[in-house]
Amino acid sequence: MTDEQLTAEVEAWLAAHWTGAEPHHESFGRDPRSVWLAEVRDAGWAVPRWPAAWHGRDLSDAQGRLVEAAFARAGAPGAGQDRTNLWANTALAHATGEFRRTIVAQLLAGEVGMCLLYSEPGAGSDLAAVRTRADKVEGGWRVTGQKVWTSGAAVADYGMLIARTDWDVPKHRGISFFFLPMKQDGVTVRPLHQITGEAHFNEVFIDGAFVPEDHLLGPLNGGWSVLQTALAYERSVMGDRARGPRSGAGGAKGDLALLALAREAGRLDEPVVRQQVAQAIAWRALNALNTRRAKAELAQGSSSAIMSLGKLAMSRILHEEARVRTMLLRAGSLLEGPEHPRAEDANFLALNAYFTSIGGGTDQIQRNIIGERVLGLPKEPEVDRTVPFREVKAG
Amino acid sequence: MTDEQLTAEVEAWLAAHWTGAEPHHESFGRDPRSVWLAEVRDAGWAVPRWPAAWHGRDLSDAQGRLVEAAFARAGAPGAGQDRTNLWANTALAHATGEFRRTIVAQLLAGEVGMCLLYSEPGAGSDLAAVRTRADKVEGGWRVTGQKVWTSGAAVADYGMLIARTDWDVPKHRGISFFFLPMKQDGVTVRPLHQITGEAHFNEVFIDGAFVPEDHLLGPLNGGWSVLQTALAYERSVMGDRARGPRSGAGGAKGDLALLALAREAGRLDEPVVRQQVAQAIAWRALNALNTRRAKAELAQGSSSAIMSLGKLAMSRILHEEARVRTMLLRAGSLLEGPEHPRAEDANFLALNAYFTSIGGGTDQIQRNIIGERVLGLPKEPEVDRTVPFREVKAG
Amino acid sequence: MQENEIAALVEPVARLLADRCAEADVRRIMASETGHDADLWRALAGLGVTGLTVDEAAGGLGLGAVELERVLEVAGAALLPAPLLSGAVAAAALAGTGEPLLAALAAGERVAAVAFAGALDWSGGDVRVAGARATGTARFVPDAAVADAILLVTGDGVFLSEPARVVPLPVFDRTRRLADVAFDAPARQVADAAAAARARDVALVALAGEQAGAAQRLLEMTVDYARERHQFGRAIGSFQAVKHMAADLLLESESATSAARDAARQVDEGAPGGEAAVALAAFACADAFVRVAADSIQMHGGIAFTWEHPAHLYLRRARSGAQLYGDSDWWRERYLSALEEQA
Amino acid sequence: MQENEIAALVEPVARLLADRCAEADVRRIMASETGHDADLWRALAGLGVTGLTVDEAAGGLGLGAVELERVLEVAGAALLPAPLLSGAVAAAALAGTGEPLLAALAAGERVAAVAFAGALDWSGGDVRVAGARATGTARFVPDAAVADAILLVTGDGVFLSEPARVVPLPVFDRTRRLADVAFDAPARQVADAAAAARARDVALVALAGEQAGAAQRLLEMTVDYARERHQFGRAIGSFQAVKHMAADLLLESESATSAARDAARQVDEGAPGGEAAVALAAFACADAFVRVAADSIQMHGGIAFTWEHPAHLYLRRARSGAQLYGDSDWWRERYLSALEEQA
Repeated sequence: MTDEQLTAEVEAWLAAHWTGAEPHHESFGRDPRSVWLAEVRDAGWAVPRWPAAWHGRDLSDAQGRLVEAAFARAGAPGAGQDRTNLWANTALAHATGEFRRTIVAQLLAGEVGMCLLYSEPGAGSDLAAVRTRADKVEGGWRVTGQKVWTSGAAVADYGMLIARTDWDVPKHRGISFFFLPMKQDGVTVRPLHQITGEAHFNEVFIDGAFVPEDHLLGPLNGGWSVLQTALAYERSVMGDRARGPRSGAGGAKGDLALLALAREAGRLDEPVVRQQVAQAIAWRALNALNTRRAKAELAQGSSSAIMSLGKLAMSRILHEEARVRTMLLRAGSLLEGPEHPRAEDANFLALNAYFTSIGGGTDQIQRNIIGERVLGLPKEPEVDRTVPFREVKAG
Repeated sequence: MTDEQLTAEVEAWLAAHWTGAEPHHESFGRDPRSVWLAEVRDAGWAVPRWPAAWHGRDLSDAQGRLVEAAFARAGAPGAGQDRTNLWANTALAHATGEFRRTIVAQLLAGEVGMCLLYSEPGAGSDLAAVRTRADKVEGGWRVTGQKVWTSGAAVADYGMLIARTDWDVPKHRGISFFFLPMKQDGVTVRPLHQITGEAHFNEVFIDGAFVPEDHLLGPLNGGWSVLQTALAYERSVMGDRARGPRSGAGGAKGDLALLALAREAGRLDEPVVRQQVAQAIAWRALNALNTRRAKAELAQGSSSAIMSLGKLAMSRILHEEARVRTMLLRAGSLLEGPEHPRAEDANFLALNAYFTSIGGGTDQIQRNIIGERVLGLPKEPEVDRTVPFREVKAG
Repeated sequence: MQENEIAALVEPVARLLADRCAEADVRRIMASETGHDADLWRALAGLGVTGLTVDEAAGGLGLGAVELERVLEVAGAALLPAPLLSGAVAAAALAGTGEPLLAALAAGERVAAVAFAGALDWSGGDVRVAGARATGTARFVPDAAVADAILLVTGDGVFLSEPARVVPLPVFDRTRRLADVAFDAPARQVADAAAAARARDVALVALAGEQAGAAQRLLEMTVDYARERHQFGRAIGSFQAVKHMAADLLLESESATSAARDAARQVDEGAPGGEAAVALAAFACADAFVRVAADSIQMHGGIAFTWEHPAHLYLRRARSGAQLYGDSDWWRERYLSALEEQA
Repeated sequence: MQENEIAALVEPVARLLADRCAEADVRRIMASETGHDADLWRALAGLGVTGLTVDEAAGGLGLGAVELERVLEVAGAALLPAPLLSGAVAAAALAGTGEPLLAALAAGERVAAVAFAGALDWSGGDVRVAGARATGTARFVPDAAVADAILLVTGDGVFLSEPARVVPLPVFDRTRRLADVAFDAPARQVADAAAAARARDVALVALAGEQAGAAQRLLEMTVDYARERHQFGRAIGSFQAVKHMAADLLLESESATSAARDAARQVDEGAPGGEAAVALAAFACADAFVRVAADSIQMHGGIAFTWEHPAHLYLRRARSGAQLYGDSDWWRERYLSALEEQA
């Protein structure tokens, strides 16, 4: 099929099915979005690069992008989940049997809510140190432990869980990866209040919750490599997840917000202010140029070292922008609340910058990754690499 | 003896012996400074806190300071070497027998020149990794290896040397400490040109040089602890050794040099300049306040955590001052040479700042020391601590 | 005072705060409407702390900036939410005046707030005192909403005037409440310009002391955590990334302590370099505390990104203190000006 | 040019420099009286490099800032001591004029230097062109002492004038010789203000490319050393203190590279955001190279404190480049002004 033919087919299908919104009218009792996503899935557009046996069309990556582009032009959601749907990709790659067939179909239609059960109070930077245990019982496992930094746990049907299934081998080798049913006794979800006062995350307390046999993904005790695949998806989008001002009253958007704020504060004529505003804007601009160059290099088929720098760069940008905003406001930054949106922004951003510099691996871990994987510097001696996990100091 | 009596005795002795200069007229054939220092030594003032059997007077530390103060008032050198003479203190503490008696007396009179033979091309931060070897022979040892960053090697009579005497034990346990006679075949001294173009240091090539039996200090293979004592002396003075501008044309001296330079450059009215000059001056001022507080705390008998911070602080100060100087001069800093003393200063200081941030232990090593010894943070895993040195990767 | 006397003065305050101003207490007071705990205040008064710098004739301890600074290091370490700094500044402003307010301050029976205005205003207010009348609004006045009396301190002197309106503000750092204070009433001058200048210096030294003390405490807490928290089979403090941050922060917090103490000494001695020393302490302590607070969160990792962890309380205090009495750029500029005058 | 064409252009230059401009060659040329190696220059001419941006009509390759920047990355990496940048700027200034000098530049037979003056002066000179006569002194002109012709580039246009005096200066970075050039002779205008502005942009982009390339190379050298040098039984690059510095420097050097290449593209396209892009490259590349050079010495330790080690040659180049065509504060200011005009 030529590119033109493919695009024509997608456009024809969309013209026949997409009314410009999800199909509210015909969806009594079902989530209208899921109804639409199921249609997309069944037509093969949800995962065009996947095999036909798995809702796909066996298209090349470039052709998949044509499908996505056609959907984007129409404003229709649901295409290209083979590139973006963490849950479905993980399930396809690692689930087995009937559960695999069911869950993949459900995930592509958005019929089940998901959350991540990775981090624990004692296992943050060092995920391989998880102490949540999954003990073998008849027909499955009983899980006990505590997870933190979970988004969406309160509404999730399943959690992607890492838990320890063997305590007598080194830490990376005794972990298994499960789809834990969340809606059962033994799973308690509590809001976790962040430094900003908001509660975007949860703590999840797991006390003897049951996971059926076939909800194990990958081999028993082979969970670490499943996790690595899943984390790779997450990292690739982390740079984009940093949030802007809470108030939404930032004036000019994007790169020039600081310029506008300095003008508004009547301080744009101060040389000291101008230097700092210029440097902060420059860092954001440089990161954008890096990203553009990385994408161009990737498009030419050469791997790019630059891609890994985005999160570290963004961390510096966000902390520095918050600092400059505070400097601009001076005593005005003492306030907070909706009546003081500029102060609210500066303070919120100063606190929330840690979401980027700590979340998803601290800046320090990120520098390790850049140093080791990009620059090829040797790893540190790993004291716990070969020790049975029981004997490792953790927490 | 009361403090008053002691001071009176020192003053009387000085009145009788010190003519306001070292005794040129009566010293044919001998270094006049040594003649004077020998007199001071023989009178017991060189090392007043040491035992009488070792040229001293068994005085307390406080009384020793009275002796030093009286000498300082008179402008006479040579007193208080029990506090300041690295070589003599090391020899007294660790040498033995007749050699101890001879060398201590000579060192107090400044009759022998000394140098340090510690660092090697492969052992900088990690001094315990020295590969210079001392092999046992009849009557002593034969030494072979290479040393770097040696001052005064060309005129020295002895070098304080660490060399490996056992290769089959972990690295700290196979090192011995020697007084190596420098004026022999087998010792070759070459100037080592620094980044600034100057040559304050030497490389020393040692090829089968002989050290007599009794020139071993401390036990055989016990050199590491001798070295630690010797290094403690050095560290305590390191902060003071940072050098100022080469040209000597710095205008105002000390803390306010940058202020004067900014005024001279006609830039003292620029707010951006003022902020940077103020911050650089502040760092120097804060370090001075820290030092003063540390001394006060030590004087009250409590140990001070602050003392260890001086070298790290000075490193930042020197790099930052060089940066500010450069910023002040702008294109003027492109030049060098005696006709351009301001540029010469800025460039020299920018290069020479590494003397402080690398020399005597890099800033990174210094942060380890502060973190571990002052803050009590645990050490890193030491991969080579228990391995025979032969098997250690070094260099 | 000698160092051992200072230690004897500070120690019971530290003990009281450990007992009555623990993190749970700070959070309770933060969450209260006024941000003020009258019981805690009485307990501080019982130790003489509320009268630390009040004239002995008025029942105070008659101590100087040196002692005040040391007590405020302890208060800062505990994030004490109480009008201690305001009271000490008021006492300095009223020193030797025999005003009856002094005795009430020493006894802890009344609470004072201080509004800097005119030439001493850093915060964009517009209060004027002219013809024995005060008009205009002083902005961001600490403790004004719980104060029984508000002193106006301007470049010309110290004044007492009944405020027309005190408007509590929603503040980022809820351990230090601020209010806008509007004046439109007769103002009585109670002290001269020299007293006003001294009150300004005392305010800065006191704030610097709080910041230095808070930085020390937070660094200790962080180092303790780095010793105990294990990741990758090792205490995180054994990693250079964490260890080296701690070393750098020690330099910051010790430098802040040195600066605050030196400024206090110079204020008491009325030394010629005093203005530079006060300016230096103002920006060095503010900057050091902000950096220690910011880096401490990073060193803790995720746990310090939670509301439940105290690190953000310190960051809030640090950010607010750095703007309360003029920002660091302003004080760096003043520092250089003072050095120019000396040179 | 497409990326693969650029690679084909750059590769032989890189090979030539690896062969003829190794560290020993740089040191030899540094130590020579003129700082110029005519043989090396001829070899570069043989590859067409001296005519890279010269019009095709005059025998050059007629390429743009994009290609020039990439070649200068390679030149910067090798610390090439040759009047390449000056020649390229001269070619830009003379583009389309048909001046006979162009052909001589392309062939490598003559060497040109460029003195920025008037509105384009960053270095405190006082050259004026009025009444078809140039007077005054241009300061810190690169390559002037070995140049056969010196172009005067002012806000009004491009001029040719016979210099009255060329005074070589003792320079900190001996890989780039500078001279003061005094004028007092008739000046002939050869191009307009637009050409002058473009020459200015080309100069900045070329310098930025040099800096980005040098930063990349030095970082590679430093990372190699950190992999190989062992202390405490481990490669020093396994210590976080070293590893994390390397990661931060990679961000600096990659950002510099992105900035230089983007500015080159915008100069060629005459895009509306061009002025901001050039200003951004000017300070971002200068600052990045200075930081990479400074931290690289620290990462090496003692060995890089020796004259024999090449690290200081890069630091000298970095410090000098950061002042040659206006300093970073100046360009940050220009960057913000350009953004204001866009906003």
